[in-house]
Amino acid sequence: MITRFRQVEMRLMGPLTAIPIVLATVVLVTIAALPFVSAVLSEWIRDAVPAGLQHAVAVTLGTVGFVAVLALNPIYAIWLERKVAAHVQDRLGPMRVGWHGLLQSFADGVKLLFKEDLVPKDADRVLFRLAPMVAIAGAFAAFVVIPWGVRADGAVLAVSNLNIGVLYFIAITSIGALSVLMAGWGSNNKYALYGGMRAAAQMVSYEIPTAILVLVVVAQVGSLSLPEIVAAQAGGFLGISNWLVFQLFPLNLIAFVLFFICGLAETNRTPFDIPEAESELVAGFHTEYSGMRFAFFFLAEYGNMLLISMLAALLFLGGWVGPVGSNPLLLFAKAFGLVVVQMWLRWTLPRLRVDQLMAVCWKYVIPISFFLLVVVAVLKSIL
Amino acid sequence: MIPLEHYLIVSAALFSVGVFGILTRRNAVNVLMCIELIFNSANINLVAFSRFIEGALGGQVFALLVIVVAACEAAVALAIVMSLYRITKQVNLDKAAELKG
Amino acid sequence: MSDALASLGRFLPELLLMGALAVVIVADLATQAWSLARSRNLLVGLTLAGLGAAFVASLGEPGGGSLFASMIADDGLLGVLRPLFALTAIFTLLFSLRAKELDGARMGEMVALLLTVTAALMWMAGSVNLVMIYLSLETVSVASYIMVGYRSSDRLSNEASLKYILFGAVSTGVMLFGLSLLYGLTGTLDLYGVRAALAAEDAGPALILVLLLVAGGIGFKIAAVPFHFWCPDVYTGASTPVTAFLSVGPKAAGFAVLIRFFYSGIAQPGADGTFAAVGGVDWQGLIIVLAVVTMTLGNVAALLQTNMKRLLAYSSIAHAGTILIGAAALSSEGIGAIVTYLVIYLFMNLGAFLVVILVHRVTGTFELEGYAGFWKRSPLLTVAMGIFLFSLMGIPPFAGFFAKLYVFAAAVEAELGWLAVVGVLNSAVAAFYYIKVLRIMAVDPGDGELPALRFSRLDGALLLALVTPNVVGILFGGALEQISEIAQRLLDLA
Amino acid sequence: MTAAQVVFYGACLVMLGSALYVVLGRNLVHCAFALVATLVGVAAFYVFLGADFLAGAQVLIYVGGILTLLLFGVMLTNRIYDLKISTGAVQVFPGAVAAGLVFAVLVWIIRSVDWNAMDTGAPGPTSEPLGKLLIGDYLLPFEIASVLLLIALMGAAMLVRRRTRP
Repeated sequence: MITRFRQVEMRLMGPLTAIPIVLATVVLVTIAALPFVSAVLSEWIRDAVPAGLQHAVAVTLGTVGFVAVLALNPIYAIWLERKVAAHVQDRLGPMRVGWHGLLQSFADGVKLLFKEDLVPKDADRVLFRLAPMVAIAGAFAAFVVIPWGVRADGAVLAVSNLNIGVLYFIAITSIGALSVLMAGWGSNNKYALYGGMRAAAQMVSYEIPTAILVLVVVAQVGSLSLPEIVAAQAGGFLGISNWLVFQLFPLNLIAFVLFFICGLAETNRTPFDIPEAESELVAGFHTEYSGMRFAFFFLAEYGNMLLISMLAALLFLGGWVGPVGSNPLLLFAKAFGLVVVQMWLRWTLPRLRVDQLMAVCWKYVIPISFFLLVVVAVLKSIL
Repeated sequence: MIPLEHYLIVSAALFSVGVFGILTRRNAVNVLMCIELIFNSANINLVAFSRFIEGALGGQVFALLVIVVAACEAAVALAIVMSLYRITKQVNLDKAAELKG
Repeated sequence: MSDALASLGRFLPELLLMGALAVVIVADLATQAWSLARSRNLLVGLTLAGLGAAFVASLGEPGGGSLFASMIADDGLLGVLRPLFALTAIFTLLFSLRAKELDGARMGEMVALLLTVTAALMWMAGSVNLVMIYLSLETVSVASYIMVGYRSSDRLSNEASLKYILFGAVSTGVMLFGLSLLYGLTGTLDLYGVRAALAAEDAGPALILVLLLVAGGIGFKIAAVPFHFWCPDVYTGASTPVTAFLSVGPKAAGFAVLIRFFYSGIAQPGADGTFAAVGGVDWQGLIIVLAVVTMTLGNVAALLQTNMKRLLAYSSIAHAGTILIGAAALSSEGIGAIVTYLVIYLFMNLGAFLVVILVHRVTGTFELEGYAGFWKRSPLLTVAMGIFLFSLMGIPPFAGFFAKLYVFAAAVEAELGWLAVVGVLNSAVAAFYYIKVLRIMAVDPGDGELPALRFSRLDGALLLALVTPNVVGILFGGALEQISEIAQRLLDLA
Repeated sequence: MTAAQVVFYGACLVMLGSALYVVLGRNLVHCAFALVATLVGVAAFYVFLGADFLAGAQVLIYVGGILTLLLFGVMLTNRIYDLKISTGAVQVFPGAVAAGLVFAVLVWIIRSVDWNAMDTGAPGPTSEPLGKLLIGDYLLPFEIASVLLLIALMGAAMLVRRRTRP
């Protein structure tokens, strides 16, 4: 019976597997061709859209584009994570649904969609419903300032090219702390509340070194604008020797590693996933969530992972510039490389204790960051 | 273009709301929130004047420093609230009346 | 940049204090493992050295002009008040060694706070820019809040601190709103620029509103009625050395800000040392009302007190009212009188608090009944208290008399004779409660046979240091004249 | 009405509405989250006034820092299972009259003053000139602010540390 069922399943899934593969290919090609696509689109907007609406249409198109990428991101990232986890643990991971389980995430998504929408009886309904929305809004809003590349005519491919891009990014990520507090309090569950408060304390604490390390970069480049930071890293030997991570060896390398650690902590990833430590707190702030609301938190978490990886790539790894010139796909490759590193770490390292987590931040990361900032500033003014 | 008066009136409204809260609320943390409203109303004034009257950034520097001060004050105030709460188990100002003013 | 570097040389007292702050913080961390007494001695020694150095560095004639791009006026007012603040902090530190409330407490944070607040008082006294006024005032306030709540396991201390911070934050917030409106009216943050702008164009009712709002912030710092509600509670809840500090340091700095804001910001100096209000608002009436109400309410409320610290709290409110008479005179003599008063007030008020600390050490109470029969236990302490209280009363030949004399003379000079009469009448009322304390100490029989009091050498030295200036006030006449003159002559009214 | 005006008055409504909720709401946690909306509204004002750096700082420090602190304050000083934290507001009517009076006076004064407002145009990126002012003319306030931060950090840590009497 089971064999028979599997046969039907395989027959059904075989062709469907093409969907994620084709989808991924289309997205990647679009990203690679983005400078060209964008130039064509903006020309079309200039010609076909009335003058008053041009800006609105451009922003809408950009928003739709990056929301599409962000919505697709977790589907692949979750599959990837399960595969990485499995291989670290000498297993195969999802294999049933589609080729090497490629359709697993789609299936899970459908399941989550149809799950009953539960709100605990004594929960604070307003906050409980609001929390996932704030979480996802915070994660997505930060992407607005992330530039993906530059066009041939020098225009920056970002929904909004703010000249205080880095500051905006740091500011908006602090909204995440609010959403977990909302979820923790709104659930009216002690595990959720503890998890929420731990998460908020952790995010707020690690925001400090993150900001300082960003300043290390800003001090060297002399700009808060992300495209300018990337532009400063172009050229050099093989197109990579000007990447900031290789400058002032080993200062920037340390800064990069610390930044990545802070990123892990801010997104509550292992070894810093104390807020949702299964063995202590059930599932932390999202203990009481299910169905789509739970999926929203998931979406936000994977969005944040990608965000922090993209930012690390932009600040330290040259963003979209590299050995093959300048292309948005390079940024994506670097960012996804860092995402894989995050997954790898998650399934390799044990979890820290709460006090260790805070000690790492306040006793080591912050002082070292300050030291780096001072040294870099001094060196910059001497050289 | 939004005229200066509109900013000022909104800030005055925010100030009045803060004053109302300080007069009527009795929870220490809530009073702190109302104080933040007052700080923000002053900051709106400062930034608006900096743009419309001075034409330089003096007001913005002032506003930035006010934000810093607000952070310090909030941190110290909440530390005191916590400390008091540990002793008395409540933060209602009417009941914190061992000392009669 | 070069301006900043040039200013640093004339900023030595503050720099020394900040250096001492850094040293003390590191020393506190490095000596965590030491025994309490040992680390305490080290920290107090380091702090004393820093404060002493700042005191010495702050003596001498001020250079005139302004520092740090017109942020601080390096004038006579600052020149006189800088050593006063350093001295207050030194006394406070020594008091805290003898205060029973602070026995066994770690001193690391206390000395750090004391150093910070001393420097901040100096910044406050020198501020001639709205940003500086606000920021230094807040620094003093935040440090004071923490000092009041220092005994964090004590309920009274915490309640006092909470009331203080909520009241303080509201008053400074209201003041900030006023400052922001003033900035809008004049388009500048510089106090002299404010005066120039107001002299050019009347501001009308808007300026009245600004003055009322700003008076809230300054009134809070000098504990003037109706912004005094925090004062008795905070004085009672804080440990006595901190109370003593608050009653002298921030009050003096508050008066400095008041002088700067009203005399440099919204008044024009005339030819014969008088000032005329600018901006179309005659604010003299505001100060007069504040002075009368503050004096009267402080004194009447003090009559009803049975707790020594509350009594001194209301007495300090009343003194603030008396000093305000000097501010209402609108003359440079008035400024001189205020500064003289503040200098003398330091010695008499700190002296009274020292006695309170020493009495609390043996009786463990601040209630007035605890003072009964002290004449038998320690005639010396009773006599010292008598001198401090007579001085506070304003009885000749003690220094307090001259303080009041200058203020009243300035008022009479400014044709405000009736205000001086109100002040004298108030002093008469004040005599009642001061004498009540003395009567309890000297006449009331204590219960039973209590052992005689023994002083440590430090107590003796402190008493001597505080009694002397009060007793020989009359000999100090010349020195006082000089202080007053420096404050007036070099008040930079550019 | 242009799009900018619509956004501006929308921000006003959100800001004042949420501010009113802060002072009228029964549930303290909701009040704190309403304050978020107010603060973000103020940040929007800064954007309108061309103060881009300040808007970022507002969200970063106020929403990310102060608000989180306040929320911790609310959540830690009330029993965890007790969701309804009512703050019995007293003297609502006299309070409203007083606040209304304050508002009336302020509006009267704002309208009576001739502000001589000149629009100097959006000042462009402000982070660089602000930074230069902070290490130039406003060097001393800037340094004082750092001392203030240091002392507040130390003091707050000291106050909440549980003390064991020796």
